[in-house]
Amino acid sequence: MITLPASINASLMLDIVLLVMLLVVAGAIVRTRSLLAAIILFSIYSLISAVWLVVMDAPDVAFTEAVVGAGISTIVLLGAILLTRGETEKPDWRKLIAPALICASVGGLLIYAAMGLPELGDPASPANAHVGRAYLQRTASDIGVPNMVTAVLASYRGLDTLGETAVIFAAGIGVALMLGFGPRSSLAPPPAQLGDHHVTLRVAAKMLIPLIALFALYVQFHGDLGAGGGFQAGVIMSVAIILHALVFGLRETMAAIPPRVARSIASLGVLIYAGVGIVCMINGGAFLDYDYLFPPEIEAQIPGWILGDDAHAPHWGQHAGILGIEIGVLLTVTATMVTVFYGFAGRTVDDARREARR
Amino acid sequence: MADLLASIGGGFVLIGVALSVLGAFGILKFPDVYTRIHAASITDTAGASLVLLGLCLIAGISLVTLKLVFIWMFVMLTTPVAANALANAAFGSGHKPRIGAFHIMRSDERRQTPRGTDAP
Amino acid sequence: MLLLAGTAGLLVAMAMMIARAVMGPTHYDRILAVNSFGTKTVLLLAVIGFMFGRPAFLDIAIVYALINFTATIALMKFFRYRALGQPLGAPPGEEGGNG
Amino acid sequence: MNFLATHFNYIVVVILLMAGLFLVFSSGNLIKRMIGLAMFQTSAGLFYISLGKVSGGTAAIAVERGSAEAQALAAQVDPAYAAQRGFEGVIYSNPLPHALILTAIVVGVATLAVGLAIAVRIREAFGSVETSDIEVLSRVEATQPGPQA
Repeated sequence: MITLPASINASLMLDIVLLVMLLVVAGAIVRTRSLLAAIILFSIYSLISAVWLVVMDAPDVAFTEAVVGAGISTIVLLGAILLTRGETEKPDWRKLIAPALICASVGGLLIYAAMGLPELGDPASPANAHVGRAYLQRTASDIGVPNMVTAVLASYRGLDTLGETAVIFAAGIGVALMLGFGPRSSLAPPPAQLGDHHVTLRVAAKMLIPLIALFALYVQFHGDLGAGGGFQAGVIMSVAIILHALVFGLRETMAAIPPRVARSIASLGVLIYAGVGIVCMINGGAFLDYDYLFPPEIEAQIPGWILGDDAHAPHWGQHAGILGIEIGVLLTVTATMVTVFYGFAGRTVDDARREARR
Repeated sequence: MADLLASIGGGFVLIGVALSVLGAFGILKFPDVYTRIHAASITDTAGASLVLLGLCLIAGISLVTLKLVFIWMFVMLTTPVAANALANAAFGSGHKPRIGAFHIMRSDERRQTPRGTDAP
Repeated sequence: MLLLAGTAGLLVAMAMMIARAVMGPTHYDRILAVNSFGTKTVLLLAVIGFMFGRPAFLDIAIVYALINFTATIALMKFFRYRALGQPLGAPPGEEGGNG
Repeated sequence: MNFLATHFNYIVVVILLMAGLFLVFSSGNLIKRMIGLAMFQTSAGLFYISLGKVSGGTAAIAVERGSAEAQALAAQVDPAYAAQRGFEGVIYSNPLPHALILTAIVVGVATLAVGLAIAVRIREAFGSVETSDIEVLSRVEATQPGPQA
């Protein structure tokens, strides 16, 4: 039994090293005065936490964190400092005393409170013993989906996820309302300079964008078997679209996906999600109770070989329901992130001045 | 046989990791951005290739091998492109190298203020 | 055991990248450090997937290898053009050189 | 000392939370504050995931019973530990916090974008994203009616 101590110690070692790295990077973010440096360091921060999440057995979360941290949040922050011209603050040490005292005392209290928490990895802790254990034991018979995170997210707590999707949609609409709906000024190509070709980037992007989109679809439809699902696929897909806009220009992307279409798709996603729930209600179940998604006479028509083995209870309603709402989530997340990017990238400082003069 | 392959694979992983560490050391020690890009991009691609080859040997032939090959392809595609974009950004915005001549491209002499220095 | 040593080595390399990113005299050094950190993260994810006996985790490494450079391109556009929405030019006469 | 080993994650998470909170409180720059808020959010996620970890566990993606992978995973667990805790076969970590934080991250980036959009509009209205400048400017505006009013 050499594997046991090796694997457990390795996990603990990785845990501690990564957390120390997180501390170092967080300290650097607090210390730096340059906003750009803070943004770059923040992308490292979320990258380290993505690896840490894998070590902590949360590959689904790591997926999301890696894509959001590597792609979307960095780009959104960059767009914001472009529009605010990246001013740096003037630190005055006397103003730092009160926040430091507050944070130190709150932190001390929280650490004191943390002493009462069950130790890390305790299977009998309240968080793991009751409802978490029940999800683990009952997913196979209730839902019939190997990925229990997807089962909890999409089926057991489907109403909660509907709320989250609606929040994402509302945030996208909010950004669109505040920053405008599309390009305001001429986004003309930059004046040609000697050596200002980006052939390498254009070719590489042409090769990569379809691959990223394809991978997003894989993550989407693989979500109930392995790590993945609508949220992850949505952010990956939006990174593909944002990459297209970065390399080929916002105009070209907006010709392919006009802002109006992006907003409609975002609302369509929420509608699909809620629609699945309403179909369940029409067929006699509760809202989002996928067991009632198909009426029994239709369910009897579905041939058993589609899933490949007859041993499991079929759970057609659950499979179809999860697929349906995940598609809704995919559409909403993708379209919202694209709308947000359109808002930040389509606005320029000149537009704001012109608007203010009017 | 499988054990032998796994040991050889582990050896490859170690060599690749050693290359990565050497590259990281270069990034710490080299004098300016351009030389650091040089250190990073070469060791990253070579180290990644060796590590992924080693993992392929450990995995044997399966779906996992295919995924590893995909990772290798994507790393080989994106890392050099990112290095290119970074060098382009540094050179195009007038960041001067410590070593060698900067005024190779005349059009860059027009620029008075170098951008991208530490205070934006 | 070899994989464990490999993990430790990658962590050392990542720590060095963090040092460069924190010190980095210019922003280009920081971006370089993030980039190189990303490549090492891909490798680390692949290795720990094997070490924990769940090679299915490779999907995360794949997605990171795919989108690693998106932020780098955004930063390049930030430095060179001060705008995110402009197209990157192709040399005149190239296919797709209208942009 | 033992406490430090078993509760290390919680202590680090609290320090990270406080680092984010300190940025939000101390920084005058709105963008920097949003970065602090995002850090706070990520760290809160780390806390949830720490709570859901089960020692000897693996990711909550079921492997088929009796398959080679399941046997390999079950072999990694100390039999004495499994017997004492009443586990059999593969041990999985708690999927509930994963499902919560997964959605929270995406919601987090969407709300981050909203906050940044507000900061951008404030910059356009007041010409600055420093809170000290904004306070001065808004006081001036409150006392003097603007030209269009």
